[in-house]
Amino acid sequence: MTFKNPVTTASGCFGYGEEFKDFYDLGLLGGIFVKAVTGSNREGNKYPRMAETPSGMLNSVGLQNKGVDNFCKVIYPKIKNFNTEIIVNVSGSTIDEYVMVAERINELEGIPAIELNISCPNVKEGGMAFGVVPSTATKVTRAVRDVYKKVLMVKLSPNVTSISEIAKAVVDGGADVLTLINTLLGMAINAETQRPVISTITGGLSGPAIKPVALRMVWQVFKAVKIPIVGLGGIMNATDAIEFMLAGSSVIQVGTANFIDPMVAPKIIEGINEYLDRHNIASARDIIGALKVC
Amino acid sequence: MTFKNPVTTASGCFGYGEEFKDFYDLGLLGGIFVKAVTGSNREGNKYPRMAETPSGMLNSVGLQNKGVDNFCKVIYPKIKNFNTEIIVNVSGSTIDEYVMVAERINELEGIPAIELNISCPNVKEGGMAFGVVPSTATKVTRAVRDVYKKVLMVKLSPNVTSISEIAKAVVDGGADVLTLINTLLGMAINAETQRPVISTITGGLSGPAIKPVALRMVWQVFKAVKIPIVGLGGIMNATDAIEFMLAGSSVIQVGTANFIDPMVAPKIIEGINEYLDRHNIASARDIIGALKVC
Amino acid sequence: MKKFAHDFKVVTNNRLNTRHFVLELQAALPLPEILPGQFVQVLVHNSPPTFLRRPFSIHFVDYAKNTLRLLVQVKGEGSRHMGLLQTGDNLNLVYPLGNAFSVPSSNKVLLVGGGAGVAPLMFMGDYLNRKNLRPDFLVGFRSGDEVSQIDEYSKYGKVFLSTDDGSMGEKGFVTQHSVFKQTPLPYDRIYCCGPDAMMHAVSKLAAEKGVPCEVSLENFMACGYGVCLCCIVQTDKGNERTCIEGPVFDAARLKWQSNG
Amino acid sequence: MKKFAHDFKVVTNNRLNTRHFVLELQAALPLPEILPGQFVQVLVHNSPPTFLRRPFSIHFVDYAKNTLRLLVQVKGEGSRHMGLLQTGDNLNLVYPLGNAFSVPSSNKVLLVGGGAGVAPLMFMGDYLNRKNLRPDFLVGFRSGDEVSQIDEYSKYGKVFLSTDDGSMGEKGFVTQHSVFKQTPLPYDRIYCCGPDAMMHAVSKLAAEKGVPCEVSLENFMACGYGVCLCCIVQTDKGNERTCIEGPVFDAARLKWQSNG
Ligand SMILES: Cc1cc2nc3c(=O)[nH]c(=O)nc-3n(C[C@H](O)[C@H](O)[C@H](O)COP(=O)(O)OP(=O)(O)OC[C@H]3O[C@@H](n4cnc5c(N)ncnc54)[C@H](O)[C@@H]3O)c2cc1C
Ligand SMILES: Cc1cc2nc3c(=O)[nH]c(=O)nc-3n(C[C@H](O)[C@H](O)[C@H](O)COP(=O)(O)OP(=O)(O)OC[C@H]3O[C@@H](n4cnc5c(N)ncnc54)[C@H](O)[C@@H]3O)c2cc1C
Ligand SMILES: Cc1cc2nc3c(=O)[nH]c(=O)nc-3n(C[C@H](O)[C@H](O)[C@H](O)COP(=O)(O)O)c2cc1C
Ligand SMILES: Cc1cc2nc3c(=O)[nH]c(=O)nc-3n(C[C@H](O)[C@H](O)[C@H](O)COP(=O)(O)O)c2cc1C
Ligand code: FES
Ligand code: FES
Repeated sequence: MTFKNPVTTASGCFGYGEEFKDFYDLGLLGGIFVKAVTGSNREGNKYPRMAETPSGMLNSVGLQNKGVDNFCKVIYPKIKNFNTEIIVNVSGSTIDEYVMVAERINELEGIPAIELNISCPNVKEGGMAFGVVPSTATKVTRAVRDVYKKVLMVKLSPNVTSISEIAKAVVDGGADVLTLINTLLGMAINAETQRPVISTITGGLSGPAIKPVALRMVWQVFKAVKIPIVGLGGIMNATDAIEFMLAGSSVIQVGTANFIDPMVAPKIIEGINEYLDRHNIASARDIIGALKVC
Repeated sequence: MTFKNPVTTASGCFGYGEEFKDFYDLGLLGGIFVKAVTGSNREGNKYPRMAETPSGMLNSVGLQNKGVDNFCKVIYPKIKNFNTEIIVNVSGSTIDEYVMVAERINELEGIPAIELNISCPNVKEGGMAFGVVPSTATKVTRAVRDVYKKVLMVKLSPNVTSISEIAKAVVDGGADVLTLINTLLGMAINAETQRPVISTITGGLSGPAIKPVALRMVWQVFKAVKIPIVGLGGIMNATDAIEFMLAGSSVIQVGTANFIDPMVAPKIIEGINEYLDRHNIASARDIIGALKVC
Repeated sequence: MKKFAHDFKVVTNNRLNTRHFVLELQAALPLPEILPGQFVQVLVHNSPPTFLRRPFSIHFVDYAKNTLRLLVQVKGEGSRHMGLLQTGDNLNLVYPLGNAFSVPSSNKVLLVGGGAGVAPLMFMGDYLNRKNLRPDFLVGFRSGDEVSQIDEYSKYGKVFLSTDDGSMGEKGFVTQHSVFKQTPLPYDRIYCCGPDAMMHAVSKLAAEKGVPCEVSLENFMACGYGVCLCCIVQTDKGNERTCIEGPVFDAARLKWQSNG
Repeated sequence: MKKFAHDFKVVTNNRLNTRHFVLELQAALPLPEILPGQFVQVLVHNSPPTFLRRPFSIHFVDYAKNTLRLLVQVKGEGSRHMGLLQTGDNLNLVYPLGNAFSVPSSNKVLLVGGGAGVAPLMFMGDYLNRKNLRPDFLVGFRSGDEVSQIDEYSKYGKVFLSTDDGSMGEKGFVTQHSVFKQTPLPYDRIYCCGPDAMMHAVSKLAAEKGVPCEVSLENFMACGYGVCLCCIVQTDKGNERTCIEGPVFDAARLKWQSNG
């Protein structure tokens, strides 16, 4: 599959795209990674689900969604004709659930790829548990690979000792593309009430605060594996996006930044083009992994 | 050992304390964790060693110091009579080096404790390598425990899948106190020059950006082990310090904040006292681990 | 409905009292249609601790001057910083967001507000007047020195006043005001905005008296336009988004206990 | 030497040209003794991308007015934000930091500066005048429209001027200026501050001509007061801290190639 440009939007930060039609033409985007889809309806975690932190935020949404059946029947028909690539973020609590969802999405003609979310820190079972141990990461990837015939992306958790080890395990499982990073596990406390700010105590940290960690992981994985990388984590502007591409990302995702500026994704597309012009670089492809280290 | 108050300063962010005598009376502090000391002289990493990041910074100093012999003969006599606790941050590349340094520091009467740094991300061998694998974490702790007779603190790396597993491993090795966290491994890129900002490509992320991760780890470890915790990571003011105490820290360290405001540590001491007064809490001890989670 | 992210110019910043101020903001392009109950997401520039936008109800819309107003209570860094804005400064808003109060079919309407929660009621009063309806207002404040803009509200309808300490109007919470002592309540609908506890109390009272009640919630928000799922409230339909399905909800549909 | 972290009040903010401005800042308490070559660490309030302080040389000290001046070139967010400061605004400084230029024993002194690197030379000129010494200045700018404050420098000594494009003074870099064509060089000591490449070139030339040279480095700093070890420069003694052992170094002691 190809993207018309390297700028896409991150799962959980862009809904199913529909809300952003009120702001701009979605056809401008390279692609949209829609909100996590699970086997059946999930109410998600209790309110409050977020906390603001220095240059970032914690969330604990907990995969709220109406399930894959609803996705296929209600949501898919509304979004399949967006003039951009739609990738479904597939989540679950068991390998069977991941497989079941992937099988159903496999049938949808308008969806060229799935992004296997083995890195959600905000659900009790499943999610991140799969993504932090190499053997289970391989196992769930392989199980989905067996049933999913199109492009299989796997989204990695940064909450690990060695991201390249996990990346290799997922490549062993048959992934075509790696997405990194999901959120860092964090916590916020209200000193006045002496209580955690979010209902689940801990949640996922996103935003510019995590950019240095994300860039480092993209770089480490870029050196460790040969498949393409979708990079994200704190991208707020074109400069950030370019840094992720230099570190080895073929495509980038914009997540939390959508909350600060709903127009940010088109602005990043423009900014990358200006950068390429200014540096006399023919194509965005030419800066992928082009970091000069000596 | 006891501290006159819970506010101390973090290793690598306060030199040997001397520079801060130009700003305030060091006797105000609960304690000072001095810069890492290694077996012999280290020149550290090449310039540039730092990058500014959103709400934080990367550093890659690489344990520059003149070695333990110089510490004992030249530095110790100058600092031993500071009217506050002086704790030495002990680093090394091999277990033998850690042991050798600890043995030498053990002889210094005015030093009540060492902080074993098994978490420095900025040196090639040793440092963090010891701190991210439970078995080696136990091993180095035990080796030092055998020769060090006073209070043994061990400083943990946040770059791990399970901080509580590492914490338990270090407790097994005989640690008396745990310090957490050291820096998160990160990276910064200059998009214009297409080069890494710091000479070592990756470095250690500190400052408010990492506070949510640090708080989460303190809380997880507080629930997992029974020994006292020294908490740090992005503490900029009294509210942050109180959050770390609520999460389970008996003592807190102020690191990067010293660079933004050299007067910050005394201000935090004052702010904690105001908080305790305002909430009618008799002693700072009463808020340690007092987070209300139901 | 089309939404925008635009810079507005501060026309005036009027301090009402130590904790409240009103910003009048002018748009560069003609304002779209805005409904009472809707809100904006404010980008607090240059305040280092303020990463996310801050939601504020639309306090008033003046299409002739192409301005809208926000009534802001100083809570933390974001609102404090907004209080420092001066004439001519820029402020970026995402707007108009959320649903709106329903349009009542009769004159017999009570608008209940507490503290900064009165914000959307001014706009609602003006809106109802334009539809030839005159509501009653019941507004509560902490104490007399926070009472403000009563003359303004009076333009749009009769105003009942209460303060917690009794220093102006009737003493006590709005739910203790004599307006609510009437049986039956002479209203066909109540619209309420204020602190959670107040909205809960008002909606309970309204239910007891058999009067439909709408409340405007102030749940914490990340995006404000429906994509993050952080602002959810439990209703009879499960989790709904305060920023899209709300902020105005039929009080009878809410499961209050679980809300924060 | 005692150091302080204090709020200063902006007295004036004078734009010199599109890229440079001079801030005059007044202390609330009497200024301590400050030496030419020393610097301050500026806290850039309310600029979200600016986390660390920013180091700036002390451009001038006026003990009578209890003020000091900074000459600032706009580079990134921090300096841009400082350019927006207005009379009466506060700016927090940590000061005085670093060592200082040596005090020469003769009149035959050349102060060489390029761009914003001229900053400490004004203070040095004044300082030398008070010691009854009159230095020569050699100042280089990108082009004529960036040349500024020549009258000021002229008060303290003779001024030679060069611009890269030749639009004012001699054309070329300072090292190409006719001052340096003299043999032997009529100076006992050269003091230099500016871009790294310029300082390197000047120090090489000075070495060739056998004239001692001091340079003021602008290494990136986190703390500015000796504790972070981020600002190091390789010298004949190993790694030294630019903020404590410097910023002024005897050029002959530096290992240039490794510096950045
Ligand atoms: C739809 C809507 C309309 C609103 N209309 C108005 C209005 O018209 N006028 C008005 O004054 N206010 C209004 N508010 C409230 C307003 O948005 C907040 O007061 C404002 O965001 C506070 O920002 P701050 O930076 O000043 O304070 P902050 O420092 O952000 O917070 C103040 C307090 O709230 C707590 N807090 C903040 N975020 C969270 C969270 N995610 N979880 C738990 N606790 C948290 C903090 O701990 C702190 O005690 C409205 C809110 C909503 C959702
Ligand atoms: C002792 C001393 C005295 C100085 N005196 C003066 C003076 O009198 N006048 C003056 O105008 N300037 C002076 N400077 C330089 C001044 O400190 C910088 O120009 C200023 O800090 C830039 O801040 P900024 O936020 O505007 O730019 P930034 O956005 O911080 O940076 C501008 C550029 O520098 C690069 N950069 C920043 N930090 C790093 C880093 N750690 N590693 C690699 N690249 C980096 C960025 O990539 C960017 O291209 C002095 C510096 C020192 C150390
Ligand atoms: C509110 C919120 C909800 C999210 N939901 C999902 C999700 O459903 N699936 C997923 O893979 N990632 C989810 N994420 C993670 C983001 O896709 C992204 O990996 C992370 O936020 C880091 O990128 P950012 O810093 O650009 O936001 C969510 C993030 C946020 C902030
Ligand atoms: C410049 C710098 C140097 C550091 N050097 C050391 C060190 O020598 N030994 C050590 O254990 N930690 C070192 N650290 C880590 C800090 O002690 C601390 O663990 C970390 O910065 C997180 O705390 P903070 O966010 O409050 O700075 C260093 C940190 C910085 C920023
Ligand atoms: S605030 Fe994001 S969905 Fe409501
Ligand atoms: S800047 Fe910290 S030691 Fe020099």
